[in-house]
Amino acid sequence: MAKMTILQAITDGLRVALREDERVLVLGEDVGVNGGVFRATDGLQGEFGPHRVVDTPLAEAGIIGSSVGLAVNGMRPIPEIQFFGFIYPAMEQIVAHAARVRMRSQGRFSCPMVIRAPYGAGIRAPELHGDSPEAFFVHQPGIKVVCPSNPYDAKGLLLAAIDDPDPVLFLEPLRMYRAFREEVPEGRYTVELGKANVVKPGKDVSVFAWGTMLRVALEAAKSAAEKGLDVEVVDLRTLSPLDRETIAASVKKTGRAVVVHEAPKSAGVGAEIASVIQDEAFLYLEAPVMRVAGYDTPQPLFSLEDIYAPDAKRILHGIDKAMNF
Amino acid sequence: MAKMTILQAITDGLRVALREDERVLVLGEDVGVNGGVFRATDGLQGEFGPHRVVDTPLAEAGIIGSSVGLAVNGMRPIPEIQFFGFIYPAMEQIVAHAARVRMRSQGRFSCPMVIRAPYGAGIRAPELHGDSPEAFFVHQPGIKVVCPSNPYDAKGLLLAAIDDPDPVLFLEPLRMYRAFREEVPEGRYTVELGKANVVKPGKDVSVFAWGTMLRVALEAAKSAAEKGLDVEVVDLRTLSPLDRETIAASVKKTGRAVVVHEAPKSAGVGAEIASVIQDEAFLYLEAPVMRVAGYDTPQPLFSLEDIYAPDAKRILHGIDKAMNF
Amino acid sequence: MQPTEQQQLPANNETLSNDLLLDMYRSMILVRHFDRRAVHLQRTGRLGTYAPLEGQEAAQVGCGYALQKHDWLFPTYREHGVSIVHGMPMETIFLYWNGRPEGCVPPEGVNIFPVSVPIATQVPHAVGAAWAAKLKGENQIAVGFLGDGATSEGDFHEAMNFAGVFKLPVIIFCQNNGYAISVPLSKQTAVETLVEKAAGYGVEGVRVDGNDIVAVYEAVSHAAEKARRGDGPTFIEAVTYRYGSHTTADEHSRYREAAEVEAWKAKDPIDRLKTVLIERGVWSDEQDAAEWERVDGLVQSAIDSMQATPPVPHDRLFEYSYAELPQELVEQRDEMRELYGKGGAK
Amino acid sequence: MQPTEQQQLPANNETLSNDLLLDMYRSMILVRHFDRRAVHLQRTGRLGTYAPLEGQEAAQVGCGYALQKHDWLFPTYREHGVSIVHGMPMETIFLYWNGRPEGCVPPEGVNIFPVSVPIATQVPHAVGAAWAAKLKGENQIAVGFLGDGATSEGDFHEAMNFAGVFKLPVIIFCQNNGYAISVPLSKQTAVETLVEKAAGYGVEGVRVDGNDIVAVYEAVSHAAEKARRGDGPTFIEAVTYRYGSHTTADEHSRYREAAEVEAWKAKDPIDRLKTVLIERGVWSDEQDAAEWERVDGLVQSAIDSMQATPPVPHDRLFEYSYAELPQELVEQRDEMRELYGKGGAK
Ligand SMILES: Cc1ncc(C[n+]2csc(CCOP(=O)(O)OP(=O)(O)O)c2C)c(N)n1
Ligand SMILES: Cc1ncc(C[n+]2csc(CCOP(=O)(O)OP(=O)(O)O)c2C)c(N)n1
Ligand SMILES: [Mg+2]
Ligand SMILES: [Mg+2]
Repeated sequence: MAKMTILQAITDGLRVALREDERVLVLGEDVGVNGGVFRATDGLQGEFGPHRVVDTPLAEAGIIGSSVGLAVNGMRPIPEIQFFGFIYPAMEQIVAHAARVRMRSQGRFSCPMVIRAPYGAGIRAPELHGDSPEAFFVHQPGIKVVCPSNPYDAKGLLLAAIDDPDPVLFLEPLRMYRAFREEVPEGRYTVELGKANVVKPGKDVSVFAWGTMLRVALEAAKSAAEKGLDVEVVDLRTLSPLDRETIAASVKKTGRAVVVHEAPKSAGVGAEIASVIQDEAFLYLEAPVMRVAGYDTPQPLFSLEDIYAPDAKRILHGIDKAMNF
Repeated sequence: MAKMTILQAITDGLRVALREDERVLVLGEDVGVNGGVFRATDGLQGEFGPHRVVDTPLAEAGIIGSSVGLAVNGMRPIPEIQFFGFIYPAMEQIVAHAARVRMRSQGRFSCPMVIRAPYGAGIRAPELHGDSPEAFFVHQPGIKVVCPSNPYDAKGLLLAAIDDPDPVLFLEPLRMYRAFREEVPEGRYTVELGKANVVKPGKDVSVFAWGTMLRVALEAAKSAAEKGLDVEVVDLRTLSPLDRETIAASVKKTGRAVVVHEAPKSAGVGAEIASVIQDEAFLYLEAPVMRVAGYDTPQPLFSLEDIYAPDAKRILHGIDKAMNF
Repeated sequence: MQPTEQQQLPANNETLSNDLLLDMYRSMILVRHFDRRAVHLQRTGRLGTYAPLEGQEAAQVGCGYALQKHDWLFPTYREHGVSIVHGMPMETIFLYWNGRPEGCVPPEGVNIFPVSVPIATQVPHAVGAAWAAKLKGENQIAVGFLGDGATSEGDFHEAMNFAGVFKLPVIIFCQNNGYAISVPLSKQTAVETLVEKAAGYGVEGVRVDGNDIVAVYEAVSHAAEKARRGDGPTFIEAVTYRYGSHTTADEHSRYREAAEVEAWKAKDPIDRLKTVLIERGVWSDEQDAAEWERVDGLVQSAIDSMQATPPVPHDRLFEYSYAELPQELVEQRDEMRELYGKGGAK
Repeated sequence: MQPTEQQQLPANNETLSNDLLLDMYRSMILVRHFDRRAVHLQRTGRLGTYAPLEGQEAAQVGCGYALQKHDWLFPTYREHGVSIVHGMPMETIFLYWNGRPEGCVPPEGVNIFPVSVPIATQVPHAVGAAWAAKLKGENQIAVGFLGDGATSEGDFHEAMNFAGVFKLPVIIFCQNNGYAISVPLSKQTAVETLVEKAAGYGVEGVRVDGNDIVAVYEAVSHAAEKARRGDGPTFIEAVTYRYGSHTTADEHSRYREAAEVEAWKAKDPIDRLKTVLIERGVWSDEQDAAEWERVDGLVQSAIDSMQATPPVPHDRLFEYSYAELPQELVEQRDEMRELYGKGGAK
C-alpha cells in the first residue's frame, strides 16, 4: 500500500472516480492545466482530457449553477471552489437549488454533485483564504457536509460522496493537506458518510472535532494525559447529518464534552453539537458542553490567525473547564 | 398616538430617518414608484424624491455592494431585499464585506447600513418567499441581526438600527405585517439593540421567540395556563448579539426552556440559544432546552407551510416535554 | 414602453404550413384561456398567488413549437404557455400555484425543470444541462427562460459567459415584457435593447417581435438547429408585454398607464394570427368560437382534477428531502405524525 | 497571449510635459523596485504570499497620475503601483503582505479602500462610492480595479449595470494581463477583447495599450474629466502582462511559455518611456542609475519600518469588530488575554 498525504489521497480518489464512471467530471478555476492551486487535480487533465477536467471561467455561481444542470441531465460533476471562503457567491445556487432539487421535484430529478473546497486557516494565506463557514451548509437541509482528517478517510469519504445520490460539500482541511502520510489502499473503497470515528477512546471527557482541529485535539489529549486525564477524541467526519448515536454514546460514557472548531463560536456547528448532546445525554452531563472555537470576530489576517484558531492550549483550557465545572 | 400595524410603523420609521438625516437613502427593487411589494416604502419616493428612495435594477449583490460603497463614502443606505430568501445572491457582499469593513480597515472605514427584509413564511406565497436563514447572519461576526414582533418595537428598533455605526440586518416578520395595530409614538424614539424583552413573566418554563413566532408562543403560553402552567415568554428582538443576561436570568428562574423558530432546527439560532443557556445556567436546568423549529427539510411549498412552521400545538408539546422530562 | 415600429411588421407567415399555424393558434387560445381561468380562480380564492402571462402567448407558444420533445426547459414562474406546449399537464401547473409539491413534477419523458423562483438562477442550469447533452453526444438542447429584469442579475452574466466559452447547445430566451414588477426597462439597464448584451459574451443575439408567433418560431427554430449542429448558443430577445399585473398580488395601475396597456393590446398576438388564418381561408369566426368552447372544456377538466386532488399527505414534507432519510429526520417525521396525523386523506 | 499590433504603437507623448513624464517614470521605477524587493522578501521568508505586478507598472502608475487626491480607489491585491502613487505608504503595503491589520489602513485623507480579495466584489463598492459622491455633489470620482478574469464574475456585471443606469462618476479599470492565475483569456470569455463587454451596459468602453503609460494616462484623464462633468462611467481595458507568477505561491511555467513572457518583456513599459525621455534629452543612463539607487533607499526604509514594527497586539483581533464590543466579545477577549497574554510587545 502506498503512503499518501491527504492531498494525494484526494487526487487518487478523483482518479478512481474519473476512471470508473464516464459521467464524472471535474470542473473549476485552475483545476486543469495548472492542476489546482494546491495540485489536488494534478495530472488529471493530462490523463482524462480537457472535457472531463475542465478549467472554467472565474465565476462560482456559474460553476455551481452549471453543475446543477450537468447533474440534473445525468452527469456527476465535481466542482471545485478554490478556497472555502470563495463559496459565498455560490450560496444561492447551493442553498436555493442544489440542496432542493430532489425535494422540489419530488424525486423526479436529483442533483448528485460533490463540491470540493480547501477549508480552514493556518497556512499564512491572504484574507478570506481561511474562512470556515461550514455552519451555513449544516443548517441547510438537502446537502450533506463531510470533512476528513486523514488520508485514508479523505479518499474513502470522497468516493462515498461521489456515490451519494445527493449533493455533498466536501471540505478539505488545507493545513493538513501535506502534513503527514498514511497508508491508503489502491483503487476503490469507501468510508460511509454519516459515521463519526472514535479516534482515541477515553473515559473522562469527550472532545469532538474534525479536519485540522482533530490533530490539534489529539495533541491536547496527549497533554491532558500527562495530567492524568483520559480524553476521548471523536472525529466527526460528517457534519451533516451528524452521527448523533456516536456523539451520545461518548458523552454518556464520559459525562463531559468539548467541541472544537475553527469557525466563530456563535451559531457555529459547535452550538448544534452542544444542543444534540443535551438532547441525547442530558442526564449524563456533569458540566456544560464547552465550545472551543474561533472568536466572534471575522477571520483575521494571518498575523493573528494563530491566536484566532483553537490550539492545544485552548482546547486543554476547555477540557479543564469541563473537568472542573 | 396613532395606532399602527408593524408595516405602518416601519414606513413611519423610514420617514423619520429620511426627514432627519440627509445621508439616509432607501434603495431596492420596486421600493420607489410601487412603494415596495408590501408597501413598506409607500409614499416615500413621492415625499423625498427619486434620489433618496431609489428603484434599483434587479440585482441583490449590486444593491448590497453599492450600499457598501455608499456607506463607506458617507451615506446611510437602507437597502431592501424583497424577501429574505432572495438575500442569498448578496451573501458575499454581506459576509465578506459589509460585516468586515470596520475590522479590515481597523476602524478607518465603517459600513453603517440597515438591510431590511420581509422574513418568515405563512402567507401562502410562492417558494423561497418564506425562507428564514437568519442563522447565517447570526454566525457572521460584524453584523447585527434584529427582528421586531410588534409595531412599537418595529419603529424603535429600526431607528436604533439606522443610528448604529455598524451594519444591521433588520428582519420584518411578514406574517405579522398587518396582523394587528398598536399605539406608536410620533417622531423619533429608539428601542435599544441587544436587549430582549420579557413579554410575559412566568415561573415554570421560559419560551424564547422572536418575530412571528412570538405571537404563536404567547398563544401557546395561554393554552399552557389553562393547564396550570405559568410560562415566561421572552421576545429576543435582537438575535445578534444575543441578550445573554436576560436569557440566563429567565432560565435561572424557571429551570426549563423552549426555543422557537421557523428556520430548520439543525444549526439554527435555537442551537446557539440552547448553548448559551447551558453555558450560563447549567446548574439551574431541570430538562434539556427544547427546540421547536422548522423541520430539517427545505422550506416547502405553501400547502405544507402550516405543518412546517411551529404552531401553538407544537410549542405546547415542547413545553410539555420540558416540563415532563 | 410603447410598442416599437419593428413590432408592427407583418408576420412572415408565408413560410409556415397552415397546419402548423393552426396548431399554434389553438395553443395560444388554450394558453390564454388557461391563464384567464387561473386569474379568476385566484380571485375567487381557489388558487394561490398566480403570475399571469396574457399578452405573451406568441413568445411562449412559438418557442415551444420550435423545440423537440426531448429538449430541456428551465422555466421561470411565468412559463405556463411554453410548458403546456412542451407537455406539462395543466392540472400540474394549477397544483403548483396551489402550493402543491406535485406541481413541479412533469410526466416521465418531459424534460421541464421545476420553476425557478430566484431570478435568473435557472439560466446556469440550462447551460449545465446543455453541457451534459454535448458531453453525452445527445442531439438535445436546453432552453433557459428569463425576463428583462433578470438580465441584471449576476447569474445571467455568468451563464451567458459559460455558454459562449464552452459553445453550448443552449438557447437563452428572454421575454422582454418591459417591466420587472414595477421597474421599467429604462431603469433596469442603460441600453435600449437587451439583445445588445449578447455580443459581450460572444453569443449570437437575435431580437424578435415577441407578439409575432411566426417570427418567434423561426428565430427559435434557427437557434435550435444551430445548437444541434454544434454551432453554439443564441440569446433571443422576444419583445412583448404582459397585459395584467406582475402577479395577482400586484396592482399594475400603480406603475403604468392604461393607455400603454391598450396600445399593446392593439398588437395582440392572438388577434394577429387569427387575421392571417382568416385571410388564408383556413379559419372562421365560427371555428374560433368553437375552439374557445373546446379549450374551456380542457381547462375545466384540469381544474376539476386539481380540485379533486386530495390534500397533501404530511409525510410529503420529508419524503424527498434526501434519497435516504437521515435518522434525525425520521424522528422529526415521527413526531410530526404524532402531532398532526397523516394529513392528505379527504 | 501575444502582444498585439495595437500595443506596438508609439506613445502619443507629445502632449504631456517633460515633468509629468519624468515623475511618472520615476514612479514606475519605484514601483518596480518595490515589487522586486517584495518578491525577494517573500523568497527569503520575510514576507507572506505576495502578488507581483512587474510588467503592469504603466497601467497602474499612468492611472494613478490621472486622478485627484480625493478620488477613491477600490483595489485588488495587485494594485500596489497605483496605491503607492495615490498615497499609500510602502511600509503599509508590506505590512499587508505580512498579514498585519495595519496593512489595510491608508493615511487620513487618502481614500483607498482595503484590498478586496474576493474577485470583482470591489467593483460595486466603487460604484456605490461614486454614487455617494454624486449625491453629495462632490467633485469626486471612484475607480474600481479588476483583472481580466474578474470580468466573469456576477459582481462585475451588476456593478457595470448600476454604473450605466445611474450614470455614475466611476471608472472601472481593468488590467487585462491575459491570465486569471493559470487560465488564459481565451478560456475566460468567447470575445477577443474585454472592452466589447462595456456596450451591453450603455457604458463607454476604451481599450488602451496598458504598457504605454501615456495612453493610459490620457484614457484615464478623459474618463475622469467626463465623470466629473457628470457624463457618467467609463470602462477601461488596459492590455498588459505580468512577468512573474500570479503570486509567489504560483509557478507560471506550468501554464505559459517562456517565449511569451520574453515577447512581452520586449514591450516593457519602463524601457519604452525611458527611450522617449532619452530621445527628448531629459534623461540619461547616469540619471537612471542614480534613480534606481534612490528608490532603493526609499524601499529599504519602508522595509526597515515594516521590520521594526512590533508584533501585533492580540487585542487587535477584537478592537474593531464592532464600534462597541458586545459583552460576549469582551468575555472572549478577556479569556484570550488570560491564555495568550497581550502579544505585540517586542
Ligand atoms: C433573486 C430574486 N430577487 C427578487 C425576486 C422577486 N421578484 C420576483 S419576479 C421579479 C421581477 C422579474 O422581472 P423580469 O425578469 O422582467 O420577469 P417578468 O416577471 O417580467 O416575467 C422580482 C423582482 C426574486 N424572485 N428573486
Ligand atoms: C471569488 C473568488 N474566487 C476565486 C478567487 C481566487 N483567485 C484569486 S486571484 C484569481 C485570478 C484573478 O484573475 P484576474 O481577475 O485576471 O486578475 P489578476 O490576478 O490577473 O490580476 C483567483 C481565481 C478569489 N480570490 N475570489
Ligand atoms: Mg419583465
Ligand atoms: Mg489577469
